[in-house]
Amino acid sequence: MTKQVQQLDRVIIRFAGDSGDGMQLTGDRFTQETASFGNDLSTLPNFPAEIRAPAGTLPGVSSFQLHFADHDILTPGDAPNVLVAMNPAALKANIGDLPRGGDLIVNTDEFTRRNLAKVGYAANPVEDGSLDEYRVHALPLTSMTVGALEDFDISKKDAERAKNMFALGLLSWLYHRPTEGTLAFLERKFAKKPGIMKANIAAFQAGWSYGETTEAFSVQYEVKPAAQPAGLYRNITGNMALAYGLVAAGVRSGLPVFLGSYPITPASDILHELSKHKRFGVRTFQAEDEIAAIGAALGASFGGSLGVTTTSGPGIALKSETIGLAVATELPLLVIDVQRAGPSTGMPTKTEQADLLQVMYGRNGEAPVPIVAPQSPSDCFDAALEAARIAVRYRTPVVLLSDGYLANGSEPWRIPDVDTLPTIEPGFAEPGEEGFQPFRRDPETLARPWAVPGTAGLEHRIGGLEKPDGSGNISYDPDNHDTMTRLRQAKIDGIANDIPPLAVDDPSGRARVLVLGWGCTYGSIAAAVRRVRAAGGEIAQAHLRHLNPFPANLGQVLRSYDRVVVPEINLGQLALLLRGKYLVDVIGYNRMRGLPFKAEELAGVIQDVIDSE
Amino acid sequence: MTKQVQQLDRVIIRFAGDSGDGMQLTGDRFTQETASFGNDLSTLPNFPAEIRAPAGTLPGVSSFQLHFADHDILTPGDAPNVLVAMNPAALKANIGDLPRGGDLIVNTDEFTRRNLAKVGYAANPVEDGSLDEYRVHALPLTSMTVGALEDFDISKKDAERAKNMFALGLLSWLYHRPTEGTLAFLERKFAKKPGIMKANIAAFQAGWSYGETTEAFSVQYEVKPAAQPAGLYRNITGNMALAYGLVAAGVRSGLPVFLGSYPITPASDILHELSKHKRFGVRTFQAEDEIAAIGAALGASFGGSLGVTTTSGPGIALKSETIGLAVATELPLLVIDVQRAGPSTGMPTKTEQADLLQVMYGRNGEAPVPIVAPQSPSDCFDAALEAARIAVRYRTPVVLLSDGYLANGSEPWRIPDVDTLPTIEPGFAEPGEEGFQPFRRDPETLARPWAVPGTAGLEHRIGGLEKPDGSGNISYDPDNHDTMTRLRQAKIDGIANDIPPLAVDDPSGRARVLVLGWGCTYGSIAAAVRRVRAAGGEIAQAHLRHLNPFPANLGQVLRSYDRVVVPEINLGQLALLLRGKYLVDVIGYNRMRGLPFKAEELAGVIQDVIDSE
Amino acid sequence: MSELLNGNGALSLVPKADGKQSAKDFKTDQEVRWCPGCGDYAILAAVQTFLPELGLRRENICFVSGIGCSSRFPYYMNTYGFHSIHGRAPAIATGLAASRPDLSVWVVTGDGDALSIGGNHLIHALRRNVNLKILLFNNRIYGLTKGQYSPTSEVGKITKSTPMGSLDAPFNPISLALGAEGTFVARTIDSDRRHLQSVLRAAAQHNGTALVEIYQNCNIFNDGAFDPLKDPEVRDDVTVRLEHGEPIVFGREGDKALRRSASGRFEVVRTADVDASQIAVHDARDPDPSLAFALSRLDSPAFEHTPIGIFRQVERPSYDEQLRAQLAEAVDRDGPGDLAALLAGGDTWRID
Amino acid sequence: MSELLNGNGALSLVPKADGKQSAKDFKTDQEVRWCPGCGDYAILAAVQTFLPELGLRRENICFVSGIGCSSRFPYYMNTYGFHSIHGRAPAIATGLAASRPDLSVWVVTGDGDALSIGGNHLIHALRRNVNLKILLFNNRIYGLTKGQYSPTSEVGKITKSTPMGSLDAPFNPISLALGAEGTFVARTIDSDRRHLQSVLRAAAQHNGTALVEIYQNCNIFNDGAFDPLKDPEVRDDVTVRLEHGEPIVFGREGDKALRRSASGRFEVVRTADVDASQIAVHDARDPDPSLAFALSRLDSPAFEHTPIGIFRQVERPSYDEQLRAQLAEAVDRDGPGDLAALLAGGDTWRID
Ligand SMILES: Cc1ncc(C[n+]2csc(CCOP(=O)(O)OP(=O)(O)O)c2C)c(N)n1
Ligand SMILES: Cc1ncc(C[n+]2csc(CCOP(=O)(O)OP(=O)(O)O)c2C)c(N)n1
Ligand code: SF4
Ligand code: SF4
Ligand SMILES: [Mg+2]
Ligand SMILES: [Mg+2]
Repeated sequence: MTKQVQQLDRVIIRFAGDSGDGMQLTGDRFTQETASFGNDLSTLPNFPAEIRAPAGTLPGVSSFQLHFADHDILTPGDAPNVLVAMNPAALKANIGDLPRGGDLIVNTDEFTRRNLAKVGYAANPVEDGSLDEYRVHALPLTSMTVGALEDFDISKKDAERAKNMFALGLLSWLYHRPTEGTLAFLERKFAKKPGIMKANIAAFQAGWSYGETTEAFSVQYEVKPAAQPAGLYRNITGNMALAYGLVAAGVRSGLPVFLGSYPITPASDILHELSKHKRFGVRTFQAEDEIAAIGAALGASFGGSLGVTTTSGPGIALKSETIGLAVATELPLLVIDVQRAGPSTGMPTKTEQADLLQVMYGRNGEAPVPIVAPQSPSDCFDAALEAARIAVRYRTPVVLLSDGYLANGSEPWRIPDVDTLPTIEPGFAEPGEEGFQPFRRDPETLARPWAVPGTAGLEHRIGGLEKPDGSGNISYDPDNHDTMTRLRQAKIDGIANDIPPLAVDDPSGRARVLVLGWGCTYGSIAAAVRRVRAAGGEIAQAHLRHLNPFPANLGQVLRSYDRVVVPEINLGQLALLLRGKYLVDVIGYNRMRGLPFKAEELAGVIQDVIDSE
Repeated sequence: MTKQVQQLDRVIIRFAGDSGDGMQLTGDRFTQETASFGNDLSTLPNFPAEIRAPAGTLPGVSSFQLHFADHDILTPGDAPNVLVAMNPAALKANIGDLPRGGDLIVNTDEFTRRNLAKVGYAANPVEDGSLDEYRVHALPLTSMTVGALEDFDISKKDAERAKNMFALGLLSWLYHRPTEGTLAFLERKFAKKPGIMKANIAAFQAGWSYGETTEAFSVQYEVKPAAQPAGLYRNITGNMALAYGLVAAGVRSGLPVFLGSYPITPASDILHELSKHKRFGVRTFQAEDEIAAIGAALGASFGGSLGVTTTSGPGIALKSETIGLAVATELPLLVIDVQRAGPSTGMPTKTEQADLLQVMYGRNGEAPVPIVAPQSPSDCFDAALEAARIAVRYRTPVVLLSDGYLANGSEPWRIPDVDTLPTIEPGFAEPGEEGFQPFRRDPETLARPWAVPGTAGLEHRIGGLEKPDGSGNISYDPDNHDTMTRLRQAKIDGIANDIPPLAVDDPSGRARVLVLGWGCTYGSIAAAVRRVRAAGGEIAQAHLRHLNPFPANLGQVLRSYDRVVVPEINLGQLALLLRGKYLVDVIGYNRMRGLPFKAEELAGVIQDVIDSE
Repeated sequence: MSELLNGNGALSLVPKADGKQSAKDFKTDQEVRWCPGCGDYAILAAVQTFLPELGLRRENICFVSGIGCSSRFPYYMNTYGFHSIHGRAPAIATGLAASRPDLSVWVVTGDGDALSIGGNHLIHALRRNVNLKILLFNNRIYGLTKGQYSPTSEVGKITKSTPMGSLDAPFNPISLALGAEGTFVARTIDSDRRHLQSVLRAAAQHNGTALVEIYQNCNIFNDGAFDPLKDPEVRDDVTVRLEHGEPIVFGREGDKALRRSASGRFEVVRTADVDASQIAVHDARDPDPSLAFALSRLDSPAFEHTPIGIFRQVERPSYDEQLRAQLAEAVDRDGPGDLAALLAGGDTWRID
Repeated sequence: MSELLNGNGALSLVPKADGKQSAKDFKTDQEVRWCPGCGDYAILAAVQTFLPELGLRRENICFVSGIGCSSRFPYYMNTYGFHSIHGRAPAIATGLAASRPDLSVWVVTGDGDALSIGGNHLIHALRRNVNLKILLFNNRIYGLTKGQYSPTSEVGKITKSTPMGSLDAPFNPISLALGAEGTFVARTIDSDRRHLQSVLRAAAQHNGTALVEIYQNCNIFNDGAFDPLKDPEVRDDVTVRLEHGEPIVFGREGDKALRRSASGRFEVVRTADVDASQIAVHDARDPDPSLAFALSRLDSPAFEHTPIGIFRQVERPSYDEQLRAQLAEAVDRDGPGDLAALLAGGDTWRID
């Protein structure tokens, strides 16, 4: 049967099913196929906090959204064009997001009376006409899979489990995806269980063939590769990029990396990843708690390692006393906060940007720390290197603010040439200086010497008590304390001269409204800006990598626009800092839904501000 | 010998000596005598972090400054009129503060070659003319004391130890202080050591007689009692007033007080004091650490107690995760931060106001808490009651921000009539409500019900995970999270309607400059304002009790002045909040010397701003 | 004071229910969200079917937990409940128990929650002897965060965070609790409801802190961790059931026994080879915890002979009853607090 | 791996000093700021006079402390030093020791610092067996904060925070450390320099975490806490000196001894009344910590018979050497890390 092939410039697919249905894996594989095909893409996994919430229930629904296109894209997409719902719960939880006319693939085998009742469907929505506004493809995916695997010597349960591969095969056919990667992946993954391996491959191929042969699908789609800069690419999540950035920081500084960490969602994967890189001399230490984790990292820094600690918001709260100690002792330290929705335990698997003020101010006394934020999954790599650069150069703890969306989301990454990466100079104090002064500062950076144990003649003591500049002994002198407090602040403030000025994207130069963001909102904001511009609006965009100190030109940038819109997934934390520092009446746009902003939503907000001008 | 009697309106005395010399006790006794005489007064103890720093060294110097007057006064005074220096270290550490012409009493017995050398005096300053600009009374206090006690059956060491009582007797004579209180005190204190008791009394009387009989002092001074509102008075430190405020809050609410605390300077005395009040049903629990301390307090609150935790800045850092849990579970809790100089361990015995932003923002996620600050030692009583009122009424953790100066400083306190104290209504949820909803809010306060275990029919579960309003079950719904985050914020913001508007002291109504403060700076600011006004300047003054939320009229107040000066013992923390919220270009004045501001210094700052108008 | 202490311990002040209760009374409408097959289900059912036996008013029972799969427990109990933060449940429960003698307070925690981040609160609760019944669900893994090794994981464990194997020697929770002055220290297992409930019964009645370690299977991240103790083929051969006052004999046929060797150590002997008098008799009430400690060391990664049951159960006044006694004594001595008198205490003067 | 581990423990990788050292080499110009008469002085002097014996390069020695009077220690040692925050020294030192095998890392801490706020880090350091030598100055009081009771204060202690007496049973640091899987656990006393140094000597050479409890007099807030062990009249009668391989005999005339009773407990007997073969012989190397634990229980508030010396000293690979071995093994297996290869790993595609 020959099928019609329709060209699309972009597609958003959402796979949704039970936690046990393997939706994250399915999404990952489709993403890899898509990446290797050369589309630009962006992904959004969304899973419950429970390991395996009860089967068939709403809290148990797990989904994975993928946006891919023949041009560069910025977000995982606002709403799916295609929804794959593996059971009634997945349908119920996700159907609200599918626009009218969207494609809906449902696995009818799971639409049993019992499963429907579990999520409160009185009647079967596939049959009662309530889905009429969508293009419904009601398919018995499970039984087709089981049918296709009849001849395999595997249990019924294992056969049923392969239904996600059937679905993947079907979707791969539908969107013309290359399949070698997935076949190779299945071979690797099930290398030790050849029966299962073959069954999964067969299910995948059956799904593909089903698309090709059945009449259910009359159209096949094609999304051409995107024109992207030449280079070697891979798809990468934020946590992976961040971990690689840390390994790179170790290599480029010549410092051994020491990670002290206590597992916490959504930061744990950085620990997992780094624990694989012992070949790089990376030491990972799973501590008894967050305080021990940062303590060990700080101890390692004292010993001349690149000390790193990774956590999420609740862990930052626990680490705050030790961050203060790192400020007082002026040692390099990376503190990585993969933010999640709070307060308290909040919604561990959902994203938020509400730790900015915590990392800015959450310590006793005046204890300033630089703050750096990545703006996309792959950017976590560069942000980690930048944070390490600042930490080492200025002998200071630096906070890197990622979040759950960046951490688990992915995008294609052009793999950098290692030689082009920044080098980081530890600049250890040299042995033998007479009358060594552990707090004698470099006049340019105001940084103190980093004299590591083992260096003869530099024996010295540091600690959390106040000290006079120079000797570092204990001092309770009133004026000295004022001086030291200002010096510590001046050191951090001075970093503004060592970071690039804020770049503003204002193509026409005529925009009167600036939209300014930080962190994970970059993609949504940029996509919104495109929409506004496409509709003829003039809008300037800028995104902050450094939250403390701000780039030196920030005040001037803010003042050159009539209105400044600051979208944040919090109640206005950057807005407070901007208003407080520059007295500019920025307009916050704030929603805390545990999810990234939708481009459409932001475009509307921006347009409204432009229109109100 | 009859002596001339000179009338003074106010005097500032500083007692300074070795940590072992009993200067705090001497100062305390002089204060009590002065208080019972009816002067207004204010005190500033200043002691080293070490328990007994080595004798005779600069870090070992301990001092106590007392300001008393025949009119109401506000601060312990900028510079002493009289300095009592018990040894060379005390002289060296304090002489810089004594204005030319000031009275200086030195204990020459301690000015030995060895002691002089210890602090780097090449020659004896008492003899080399370097003290010529002061009125020096060089007295062999130790040997006079030992001489006076010759006939007593006590060791030489004990006799020498009584020298502080000799000094106290002398000063008491010099300033016409009543002595009964001190005699009674010594009887009580040494009740179990009658020999020592008698010796101390004899030393005290010898000091008095010495003043009366010797020619060394030709003038005696008199400072008349101050005209103060009628009532019963006592002298009280901030920590004591705070502890009493907590006991009172328990009595006035009918709630048993539960204090979970871990000792830390300068907060420990609240724990010590409360542990004495078991008769009031006050439970004190010395926990294994700060986290356990606040955890136990929160557990007690869950059980229907008034849960309280006391600490200083480093302890707040550790408690921050649990404060977030209290925000999420919406339980009443008092978190008392007696601030000290940071960052990190900093200068534990010195004061600072640099935890404001920590308590405001130092938690993951959006986790707002009300903040209340006392403005003088005795005001700690009222502030504690106010904090308890808010905590109970709004089911929220409340931070009470005291500091080391308020904690240890003292002033006369008119003891309130118990019946005039505010009552606090726990308003527990009543048993038997059908379908109890632990998160159904009071429409007026937005507070949730406080349903304590043991109440039949109200069994429910709370926790740190996000929940829908009403049921309090677990919810990951995106929109619900946005709603709940805003509700929690709105509840705290709404307290602005339940606190008095900010009162401004602007006698002429013509001032163009406002000086706005918070916390312990009240006395210094008010004294500075008096000076400015006395010199003909027009200046308005206001002081914030509530730091979060701000009083409803604050924006309007700020905007009605041309310039607003905000003096703070930090780098501008309130200033940031004011600028960020009201976009008013307030002028910060910031010094962090571990000490309260001097009135003169602030008067100069204020005058400069007025002049630049 | 000792009078005041008498009979004030444990449950004596907790009001009794009016009627008979059943397990259903303790179930909530919340969907239980553990993985199918998780050992937590069995423990939940055991607790729910056990509680009616205590006959306490439901509203006077509280479950406090930390964070972890196990710590979801309170949501499923129709009592008062507090799902707190990671590791802090003993601290929170301490405040609750120390201020409310009329409550039966239970702590539910995991091996990570109790022994990793919460280790300090646990050992201090034990030495203080607050009236808490701590159920430590030990699955030797971090379940909720998807499978990192825990402080009870065996050395060399390959997990997400230890791809080359974990390095740190695990805690033996029983040894740790005994070293921390615990007054009630026991171990049981999710799969043996009768045993589990017998231990709960004793724990509930204990005056002070009771630590109950419950071996719990996490079938997702550490499946089969306790299989030797569950496998009908071998379990009786390797499980040493401790009963106070009974000779310590085990093995399917009671064919193995413990004997004190000359050196003072316990050694496993064939029952048949020794005289009955030589077989060690378990004494959970021994004021000296040394023998209980020695028993705890029988446990080994290979499960050659794993003791379960109550290792130690001794009397020591609980923190909360002593605190109560101090409050009462203060009132006895000086009368109840009088606020006006307090405020007007110290040196005062009057201005008219 | 076992090869790699051999000889890599303890001090074998710490460079040796070129010349002879003296105590003076370890003194700083900082004024020592303890109260006159404080036991800390004696410990400082003992450490400073002991270190030259090790003959390590001074710059390869680090002292890490928490907060407390005792924790001021590093300021007075002319080595590298880190006066950190309350309770966290073991954590900080763990990072240092785990990343720097060429350092000799010492932790100085107090009973509050180590056992109250820092309890969790302490027990985890012990089970991990990181190369740390922890000197716990136990004065049974919070010195720096002016005298509140501590987790080692005896029950009923009247302090500023417990005017009616403290309620919680204290920890026995030795029992706790043994329950936490410590490999080297010892006790000594400030006033007996020879004994103190003999314990330091063994601790310094130990591969892994060594916990040395040092009874220390705080003459300001808890004066005389250990007087029975110091008073020349009685000390020999109540101090039980443990020596590995030696029969446990004590008393001025060696007139008392320890015997294992039939029940397995230690009992104090008159040496004259028993046969030499019945006297227990101390075995610090016993892999089973049970006997060491039983010895730790001899201690009592009344100091009737207080053991000092090395309770336990066994071999177990240290955390840091194992970590090093894993790093080396990873390189051995797959070669040193290649950043370009790492970044280009996984599924890649090229765009031209
Ligand atoms: C402060 C903090 N740190 C870390 C976490 C992440 N976390 C949640 S549960 C858990 C460990 C769970 O292990 P365990 O206590 O054994 O419980 P289980 O899930 O196995 O029942 C961790 C590390 C957290 N929620 N909060
Ligand atoms: C986070 C924190 N909490 C509390 C304190 C106050 N504090 C300092 S030392 C100390 C206890 C000291 O006792 P110990 O460890 O026994 O040392 P010692 O002074 O007796 O040598 C306390 C509670 C602090 N500095 N930091
Ligand atoms: S992850 Fe393990 S412990 Fe957690 S619910 Fe699943 S089976 Fe149970
Ligand atoms: S307070 Fe005690 S421990 Fe601290 S220095 Fe003084 S005597 Fe030593
Ligand atoms: Mg577990
Ligand atoms: Mg101590």
